[in-house]
Amino acid sequence: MDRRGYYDGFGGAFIPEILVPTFDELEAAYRDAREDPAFWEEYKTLMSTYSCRPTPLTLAENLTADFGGAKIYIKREDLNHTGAHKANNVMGQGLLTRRMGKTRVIGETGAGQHGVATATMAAKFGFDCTIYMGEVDVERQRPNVFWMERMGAEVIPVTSGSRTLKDAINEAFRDWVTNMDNTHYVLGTACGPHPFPEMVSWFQSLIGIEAREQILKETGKLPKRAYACVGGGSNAMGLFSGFFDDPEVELVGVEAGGRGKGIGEHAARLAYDDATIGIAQGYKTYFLQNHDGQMQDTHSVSAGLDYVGVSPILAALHENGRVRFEAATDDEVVDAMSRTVRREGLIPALETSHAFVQAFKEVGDLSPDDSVVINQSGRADKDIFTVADALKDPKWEKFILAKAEEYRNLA
Amino acid sequence: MDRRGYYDGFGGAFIPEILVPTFDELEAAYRDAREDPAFWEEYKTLMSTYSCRPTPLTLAENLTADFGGAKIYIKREDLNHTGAHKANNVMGQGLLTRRMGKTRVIGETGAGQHGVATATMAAKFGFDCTIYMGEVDVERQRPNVFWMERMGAEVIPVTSGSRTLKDAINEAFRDWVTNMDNTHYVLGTACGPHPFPEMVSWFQSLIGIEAREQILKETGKLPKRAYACVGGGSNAMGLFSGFFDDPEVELVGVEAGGRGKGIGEHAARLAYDDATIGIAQGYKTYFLQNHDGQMQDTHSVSAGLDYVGVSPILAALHENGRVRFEAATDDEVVDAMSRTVRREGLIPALETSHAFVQAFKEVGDLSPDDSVVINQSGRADKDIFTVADALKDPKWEKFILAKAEEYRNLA
Amino acid sequence: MLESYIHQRRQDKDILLMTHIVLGYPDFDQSMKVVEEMVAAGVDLMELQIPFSEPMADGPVILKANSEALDHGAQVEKSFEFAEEVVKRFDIPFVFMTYYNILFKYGVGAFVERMASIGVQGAIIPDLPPEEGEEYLVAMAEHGLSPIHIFTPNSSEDRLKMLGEKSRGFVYSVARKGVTGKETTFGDDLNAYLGRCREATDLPIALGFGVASNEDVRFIRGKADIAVVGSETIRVIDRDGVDSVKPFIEELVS
Amino acid sequence: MLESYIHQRRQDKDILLMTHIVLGYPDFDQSMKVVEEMVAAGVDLMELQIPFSEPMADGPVILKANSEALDHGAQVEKSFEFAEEVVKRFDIPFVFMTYYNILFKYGVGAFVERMASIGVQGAIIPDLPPEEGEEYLVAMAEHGLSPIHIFTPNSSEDRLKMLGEKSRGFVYSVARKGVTGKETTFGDDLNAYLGRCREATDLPIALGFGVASNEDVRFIRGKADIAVVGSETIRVIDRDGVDSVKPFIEELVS
Ligand SMILES: Cc1ncc(COP(=O)(O)O)c(C=O)c1O
Ligand SMILES: Cc1ncc(COP(=O)(O)O)c(C=O)c1O
Repeated sequence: MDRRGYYDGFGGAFIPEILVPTFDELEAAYRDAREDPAFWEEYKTLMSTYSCRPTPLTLAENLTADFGGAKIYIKREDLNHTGAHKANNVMGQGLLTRRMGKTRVIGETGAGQHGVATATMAAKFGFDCTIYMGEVDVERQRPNVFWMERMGAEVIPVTSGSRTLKDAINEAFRDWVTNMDNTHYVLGTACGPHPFPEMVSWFQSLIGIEAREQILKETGKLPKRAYACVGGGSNAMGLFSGFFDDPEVELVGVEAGGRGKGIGEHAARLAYDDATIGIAQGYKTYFLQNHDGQMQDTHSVSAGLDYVGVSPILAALHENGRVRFEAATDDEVVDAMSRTVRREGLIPALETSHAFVQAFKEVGDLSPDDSVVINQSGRADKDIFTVADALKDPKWEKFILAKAEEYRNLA
Repeated sequence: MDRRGYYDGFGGAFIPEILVPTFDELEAAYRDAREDPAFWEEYKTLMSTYSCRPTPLTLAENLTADFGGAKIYIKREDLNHTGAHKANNVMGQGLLTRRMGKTRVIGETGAGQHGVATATMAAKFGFDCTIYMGEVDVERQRPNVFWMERMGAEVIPVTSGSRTLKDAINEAFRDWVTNMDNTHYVLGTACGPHPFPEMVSWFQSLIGIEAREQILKETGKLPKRAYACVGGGSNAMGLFSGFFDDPEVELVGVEAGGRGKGIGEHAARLAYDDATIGIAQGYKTYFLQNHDGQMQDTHSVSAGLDYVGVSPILAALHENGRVRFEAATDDEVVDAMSRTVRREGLIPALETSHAFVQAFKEVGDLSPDDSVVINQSGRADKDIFTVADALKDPKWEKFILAKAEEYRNLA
Repeated sequence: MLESYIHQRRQDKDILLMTHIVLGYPDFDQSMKVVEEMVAAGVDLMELQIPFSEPMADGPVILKANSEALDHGAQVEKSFEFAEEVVKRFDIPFVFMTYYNILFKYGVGAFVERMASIGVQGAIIPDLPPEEGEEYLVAMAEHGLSPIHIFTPNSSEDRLKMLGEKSRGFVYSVARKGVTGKETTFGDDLNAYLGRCREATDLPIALGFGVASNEDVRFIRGKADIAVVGSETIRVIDRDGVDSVKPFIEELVS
Repeated sequence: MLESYIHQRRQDKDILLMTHIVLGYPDFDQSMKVVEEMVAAGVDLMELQIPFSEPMADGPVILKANSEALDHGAQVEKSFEFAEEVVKRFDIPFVFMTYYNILFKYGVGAFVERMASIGVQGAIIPDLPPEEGEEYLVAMAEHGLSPIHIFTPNSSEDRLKMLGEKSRGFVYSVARKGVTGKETTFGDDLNAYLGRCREATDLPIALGFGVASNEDVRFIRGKADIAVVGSETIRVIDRDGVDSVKPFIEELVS
């Protein structure tokens, strides 16, 4: 191991000594795969036969008309198998796991999307699979838990700490330090110790590569802006990386503004100034922590953005100004989602809808000759319980009450 | 109007006099579109930018190994936007509706898939939308109802008759005979009066055209068999039509065997001999009816196959032996679904899983050099309540009970 | 002979009344009482609807009557027996109203022959356009029975003519779009439409859909030959019982 | 001087004992009592863990202790004050165990200086491999404090050597994979592994992870210099209370 994986001072690999050889092995396998063109071909073929890559770029005509500004194009990661961009990363790491000859995968999950994606990959590759999920999220995202279990994954509710994503990551590491010999930890976002941020971003780069080609083909020029929601940062890195060499394209990352500013109210590490630089979960970045360095509770209507840290690569892009970071509040998010569903028949996940909020605020200022791209990282089917609650849908509540009655009578 | 739309004596257009001009108009618009190559191009472009056509053909390696026979290829209609092949038909009729200058669409729905697809299309095209859905199905498929309403569609529970698909179709016609001036009835399957069976099959033919190209590219030869589940018959017609000119490809349609033979126990109109030829819902085909010609109740674990009639085109293909019809029982269906989820990470809808049942029974007899294609007409996210019940998942019940408690306390 | 009956009857009445019942609703005894009341009230002819499980062209009221009749066991055979009896007992013409599957399953030829043998004089099949009805039309002609087709406000002149030519006895003009049992506005549009119907055929014209009051009937006088009262009588019976039929009918034509 | 203390002490003891506590668990008064008991029981040196909200390398027992300590307000400042007091009161060496973010947020230089000023002699930072620890290592060297690195069964010879060279005072060999507080099998593999550790460094070797009984300690005798007891004491205290610490420790080394 040598010191590596730094981005303007963010990142690194702060790992327990026991995992050093495991990370050396992973790094080697990743480098090797990256230098092997056949690997990328195999990956692209898998994603185009098992999932439906390239995913379409959809012109949102009605929303464009509503705001009377730039044309709004939507990159449809929601059409991936399992319903989110998470599939890209997971399938890539699945190929790598097989390459390393390992037979078991573990993963953490917040929204459950990465858990479902990992369980799916494990079923397809024939790996054993254990998913760690914060107890809070297990309840918030029960439908995803249901499908993970159907796929043969063991879902372990994590009861320590804040019982959300960060604690699931800790538990996954605790599993890994014990079972590294046969187990690969499929980290779900562009965070964690090197090489995860770089590796996950590489697998997600498909999004940006496709989006850039597609928008050029569609409009003959580059978009003015590209929007993505930011949890750990993988879908944002995926889209943004396609435009890093195009300084004229403004990159906008949107974090969870929750109930607004103030520690504990949100999960905005870069857009608000409640976060400070620290080192946890194996890497250095901005964390929502207190003076002593203890991680603090976060809040978001979307489990997938409800996380204390952020990709070290995005932290660097924040410092050097290449990416602008904004935050969207829970209420804005539910509105933007409802609007998108109503006007376009598209169902962005709650996480995704954060990106839509910011785009809606700004596209009006741009010219109709221009375009913007929003990354629809996932679909909201999984969010039906959360959305129904947010919208206080009485019919849904009636239905659940009736279902419960039915179960009570069976019991 | 002249006598037309017959297939070896099945089909026709048994419509109320008031609708004759409406059908003449529809027939003309359809003919016109069909002769206009630009229309098909526009349709294909829409499906490749709004949905993700061409949908992939996935090799199910694990299932193939399990049965040790022909290679199992799966046509991934579940990756369509809104999660089923229904999107194809609906988007096509959407374009036609706009072409006819109408501003409102109505639709019937069983599983809710066609309802969601229609509501989605209406949102995208800016049409008003009313969906008729049997009261029974409204409860069976609440998540789909939830999304339809989010998209601005009015969902009307139909309380007459058996309160399932056929009654929803009657209600839709009752709406149409009143509002035909501004309204197009987006029929969801290859049934009903001419030109619906032919037109819906045309829009669904994308499936078979793509599948044929893909399997030839993949295996260098045609598949031995093609499997599809059969409700009204649209996904089956879509797949099968790609192979009509290939007599060496055996076409297998799988109906809902429910609890087994006997009127009222199933929805198998062709595989079992409980159905007789009749005329209802505007067309002539095999119906599950009694001696007097009164339609009888049907049963299936899958709302989408729970229908008394069947496409007149398939009835003809049954008579002339071009398509073999089988039935799968509820229990077999749940098993096949669980197996597919567990082994491939694919989540076929309950309707779809009927096709998997029959394929699983037979692929073992074929040679590993051969292949079969199964049409995965949709994904099962919508079925989570049904599947959870079928599998009696205690965690799911616990979750629902807790949710109900929460709502009760709010109230 | 249905047509001549109507012409004759029109000599001394400027508007005839055709009522409608769903056979076996709420049961056959009640149906019989209703027929008695109606005949006693002086209706000129009657429509007997054989229940069908998928009455696509009917509105809520008749839809409900159909399914309840079926729930109470209104088989086709019973409907024939009922019809046979009323034809014997009452000397007004009766016609069947039902959907095509009822004929088809019974056998179109056999069904028409049975009609003839028991003396039902015509039939209205709302889901059978002439283009699909060849076998039916031939059989009806053979037995000298009246196929009654439906005129609609949407129908072109040519189509109205064709429908008239394919019909015997009278034609059934629906006053508006939609299903049975909804409200109809009796106004200029209806006048114009009835004018078009008149031009298209020499057969007597029955006007149906939404005829519910004395005013409605008065409006029709002179513009059509027959006023058809359908759903409204069912509503009246459901509300006030069988005995209320006679006064209701008498009030209608008074 | 930590190293020389250990060598000296080993003259008259064939195995030394290092115990571990989580500062502020269940509260600081209890922690103080535990230290008193342990010193009285004759432990040779002690690990003071400053609680962290994300103790990635710790198992359930210490994890729980960390979060409860934090819930009861165990701030870093309080941990320093506590350490200062025990260093004054007891003349055995104390070392800190904590995660890197605690140092980083305090300021690595300031943290090390504070250690020096209060007399804490070394530190174990399980999530800080030497490659990431330059600033820390420099500061520790400047103040003559002992950075203690972790040997693991997975580490290569070269890496063990490197870790030894980067360490002062002693090295901490973990007996197995996994987190703290799980069972360890004391057998041939462990012997072989300890042999490899011995070859890699001249520093004293502390063996930790899963040391819980008199047999365990006896097994280690002659193969390592220090037996580390961590989670087990917390278990004992949670079960039998603070007073049970002394007898437990005495039994361990008897
Ligand atoms: C649909 C969706 N979008 C976005 C995210 C956030 O993750 P990331 O920032 O890594 O893209 C998640 C995480 O679960 C997700 O499910
Ligand atoms: C997923 C799915 N498959 C199949 C069907 C059956 O319809 P069809 O036979 O027209 O394909 C439905 C109907 O709702 C469906 O939702």
